[in-house]
Amino acid sequence: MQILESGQGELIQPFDLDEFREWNRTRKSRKLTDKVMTEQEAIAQFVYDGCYIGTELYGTVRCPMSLAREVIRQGRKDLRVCGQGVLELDLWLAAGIVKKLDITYIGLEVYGTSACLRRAVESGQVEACVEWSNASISWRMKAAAMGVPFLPTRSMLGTDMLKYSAAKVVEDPFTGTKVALLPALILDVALIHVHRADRYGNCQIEGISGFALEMARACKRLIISAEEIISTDEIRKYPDRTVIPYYLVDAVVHAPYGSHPGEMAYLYGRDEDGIKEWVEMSKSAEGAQAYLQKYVYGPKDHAGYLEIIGSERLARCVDLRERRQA
Amino acid sequence: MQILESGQGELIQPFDLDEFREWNRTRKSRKLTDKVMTEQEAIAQFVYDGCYIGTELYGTVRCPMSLAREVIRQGRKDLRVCGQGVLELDLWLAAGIVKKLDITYIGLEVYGTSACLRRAVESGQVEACVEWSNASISWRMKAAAMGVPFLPTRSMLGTDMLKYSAAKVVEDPFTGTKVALLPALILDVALIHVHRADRYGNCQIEGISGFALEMARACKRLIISAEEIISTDEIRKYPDRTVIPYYLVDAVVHAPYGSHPGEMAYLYGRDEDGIKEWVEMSKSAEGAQAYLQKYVYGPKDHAGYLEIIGSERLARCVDLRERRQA
Amino acid sequence: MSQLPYSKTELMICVAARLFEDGTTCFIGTGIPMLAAMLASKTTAPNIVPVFEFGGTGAMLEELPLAVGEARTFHKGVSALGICDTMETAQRGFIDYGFLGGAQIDPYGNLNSVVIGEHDSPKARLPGSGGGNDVGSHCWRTIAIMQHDARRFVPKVDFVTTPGYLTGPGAREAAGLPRGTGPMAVVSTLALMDYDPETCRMRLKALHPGTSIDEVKANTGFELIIPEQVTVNDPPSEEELRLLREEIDRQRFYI
Amino acid sequence: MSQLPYSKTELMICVAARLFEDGTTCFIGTGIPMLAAMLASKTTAPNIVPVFEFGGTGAMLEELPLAVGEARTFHKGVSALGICDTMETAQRGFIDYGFLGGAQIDPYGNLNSVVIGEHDSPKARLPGSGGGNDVGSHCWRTIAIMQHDARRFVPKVDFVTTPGYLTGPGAREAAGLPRGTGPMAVVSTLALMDYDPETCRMRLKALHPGTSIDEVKANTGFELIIPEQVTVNDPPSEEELRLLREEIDRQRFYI
Repeated sequence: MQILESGQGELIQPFDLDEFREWNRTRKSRKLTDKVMTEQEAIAQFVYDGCYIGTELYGTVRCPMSLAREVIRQGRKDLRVCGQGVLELDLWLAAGIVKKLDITYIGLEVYGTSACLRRAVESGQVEACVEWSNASISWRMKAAAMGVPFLPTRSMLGTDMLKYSAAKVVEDPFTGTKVALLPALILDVALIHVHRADRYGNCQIEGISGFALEMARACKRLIISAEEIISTDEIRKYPDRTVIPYYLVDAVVHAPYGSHPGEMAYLYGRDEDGIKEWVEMSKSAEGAQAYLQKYVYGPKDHAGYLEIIGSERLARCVDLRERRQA
Repeated sequence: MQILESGQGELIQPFDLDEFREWNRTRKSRKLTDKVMTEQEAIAQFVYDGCYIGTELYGTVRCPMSLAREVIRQGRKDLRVCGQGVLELDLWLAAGIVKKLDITYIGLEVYGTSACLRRAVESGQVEACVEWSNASISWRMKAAAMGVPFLPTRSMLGTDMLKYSAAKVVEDPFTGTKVALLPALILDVALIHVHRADRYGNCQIEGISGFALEMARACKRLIISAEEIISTDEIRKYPDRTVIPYYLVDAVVHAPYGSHPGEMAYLYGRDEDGIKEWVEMSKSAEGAQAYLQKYVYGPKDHAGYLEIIGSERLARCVDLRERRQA
Repeated sequence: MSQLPYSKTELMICVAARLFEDGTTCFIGTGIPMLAAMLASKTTAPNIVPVFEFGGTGAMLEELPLAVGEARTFHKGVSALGICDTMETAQRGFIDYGFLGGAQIDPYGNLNSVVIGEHDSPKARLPGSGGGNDVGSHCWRTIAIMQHDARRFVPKVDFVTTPGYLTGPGAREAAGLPRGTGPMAVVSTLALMDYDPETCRMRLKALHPGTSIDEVKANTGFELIIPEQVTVNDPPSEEELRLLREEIDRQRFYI
Repeated sequence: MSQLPYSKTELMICVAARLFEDGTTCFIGTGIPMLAAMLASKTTAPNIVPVFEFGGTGAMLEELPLAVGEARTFHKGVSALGICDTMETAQRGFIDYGFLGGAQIDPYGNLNSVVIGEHDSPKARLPGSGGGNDVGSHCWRTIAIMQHDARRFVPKVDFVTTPGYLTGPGAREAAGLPRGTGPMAVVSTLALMDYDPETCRMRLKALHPGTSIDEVKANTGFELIIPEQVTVNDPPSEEELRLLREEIDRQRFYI
């Protein structure tokens, strides 16, 4: 089972499973302690310059946008970041706080490519882009979540993706076929937005769970923002609905409309005008800065942001939500 | 990344991922077709002599007992079987229909060891016992469910478990630590009992899901028994509750009290007297045969079995169920 | 084309929609594939099972999704788990078709959506693979939907993001990709292409109405196989156009 | 012992229960560990987080579970997923203690629950590892609960099912097992043992009331380290016995 090919991409977040185990032993309390705090407190306490950080799901869908904005507001920098992004990573790139990327997709979906990504990468501001497919990056987190050093896959084989990743190709010792081994990804910090959490961090999500389960189990610090804070009695009534148990969680932020201008399944739809405003303004570096000024640096916090958006517009988003079938 | 150690246990179910893919392409319809049938029809159609078969979860908990009894009733033999078992595998061993075992645990839990297992293995009736831990066998199914040839783990290292398994030890090429590679397990047939399914096979489970998700995705034929058949509208109302989607499923059997004498979370508790009857009778080969005569060969089908049990006793099991918190 | 009662994009969507095979699982990427899937489900393929990468399976496409994770991708769906479940379902061989886009395509159907130029000093940084590489690796057949011009139909893509037939016959299998998989068709703004089974190279199959073979050749940066039989695609029907304009993309995100 | 107001099993459960550290995660196997966990949660360790292998986490132990998958293992729990989630949580280092049984134990705390005799022609086929090997591999510290006699406390187990310290210091790490893990204690019907940190060999720690060092030695098939200081465990308190008999095991499955 020798190594047939090694991607030349940098493993920008090296890992040590035993060190991760030790962290999980000593830095993650098993006690039910109240972790509710504000966006400011959570980011100040757990996000630091140079850390490796990721957000789930992505900008227009159940994304921790209020946390993403607070990271910029507090001037964090030199971040190493994984994943796909729509809006949230755009904001970070525009703010110049991203140093290295494990990139899968950064774009504007229906609205095309990301001008921020182009400016940040083509100028050299982002020092490294290591390539992964969406599944591969999720499986890398899944490896960490499983507590194993790698997971095999048949993705990325035969392509330049493998070459510019940090994966390795080996021959499966059971059947002789080639597989790519994806190294575990243990994030320093993860930000996840959920429908409901209790004060200790037990979380429920409605609809698709994206890669929340994997990411929550693949990070050293986990900041949860939640549309609603519910009682632990409610959690204990449906333990099979807890996708993220409390002991994984370091902070719980109550963030109604926390995914705005993105959507939140069954709660509110996306704010198309809000998204289009970014699409237009982000075309130029100046426009992107003006947007940041207006929506990130301007308001003091998420409440301030929501005031700018206004209750009428938020109510329209609620009207647009997908409803459970009657 | 050379192989440092190879378990000497037989890989009693060799696998070919491309062949499994081809099966999933050609033998699993994507159409919503009515799959409701009886235990007799499902076992007759999909379970064959010599096949590699598994049941989820285990005898006293959400186990497809009505299907397990029907397998015996129809005289299937030479089965190769995986897993842990309480009661259901005992019945199969007593009936002499098991040829090889990927074994994790076969016993009677609170009531001690299994006399059936002892008789079947010590006499040589079971030709091979390949050893795995409970997690390892689940991860083997998870590998198949992921469509990959193996999953790494730190279980089984350094023990005789590794030696008498079919796992291999290698050095992780990313960190240099040793890991065991567990080969994918693709079952010929899987039997899973759930709380609710629609006629096409979309399934919901309440409470712990054991290894239902993994097993359902790691088999060529999947027979579901369900306490209740519900409408597809109900399924579509809560797509996030579907743990087994219809396209994985070959047969849907309506089996109320299908887990008896085991329990079904939130529906009925275990029938302690029923379990004890087996515990006592199975101590001798003759007793075990008498039990089979009474509860398996005697009744024509599951309805016949339930008649023997009687509605009063079933009602007592319902009284014993764990209730959702008010 | 401006005098035609439909746009190139509308035509491309219609031709793509007709490729959906009823009763199959289809991996749907953002954009044009979503419109094509919706159109197919309202016309010739009412029983397709749309699969969206972040977990939605079997949704009823009543409103156009604008993103592969949004609520419409699991609206009245049969299941809604996560990306690992969906991608592993594809890796296990359960997804029949994948519908994809890209910035460049080569004669073997390899797609590029990562960079124009050198990877480490790109002329243009593109969005990245997203789920594209996975779809191209694991789905049984893939269908690319592309603008047709010589900058996009190139002899060699700057970066192989999503595997087509790689370097030709047998190359996918040699690389370890699943047996029997590969690109099936390209729907462009000018024509419908398939692949020659011998050489695995792209081949013209049917022209869009009003397009000539020469026009296709002129807009293709490599030698396209031109078979003796080249048919012409039907133009969008009135019903197709009505569905697209009045039901599927009322807000004109794409058309 | 028959004149004592408690049985050996009751004493063993009480001594085991006192080992639970409040506010920790504890992997609970079938049988005695369940009674010990319940007793601990009602006495000195009200905030333990019981973890059962098939998915139940953080249950309120109001009724004695008789099986590691039944509803009582997630009754009012904080989560109820599946065995992979639970075992992976352990593999990631989140489970502090594992409570285990076995048919044989050796001086290094290795446990056997697979066969007596040769594997392929056993004198006695035992149930198998179950989750035992996983618990012994991944939990930070394990505690074995055993009947104490010379057939069970053997110099070398017939089959190493659950790893203790394997062959001694450094052996776990050399085998690839997680750093810093290993057996912590053995609670038997006669005494409480721990392990000498230098040699990783089993060491007497405290006698049960009414037991002598000689009795322990006579019932141990290998040389047990006997330190100068050997204390005596407190007998079950009235409250412990009341809880065991009237609340925890009213139906007398175990006691």
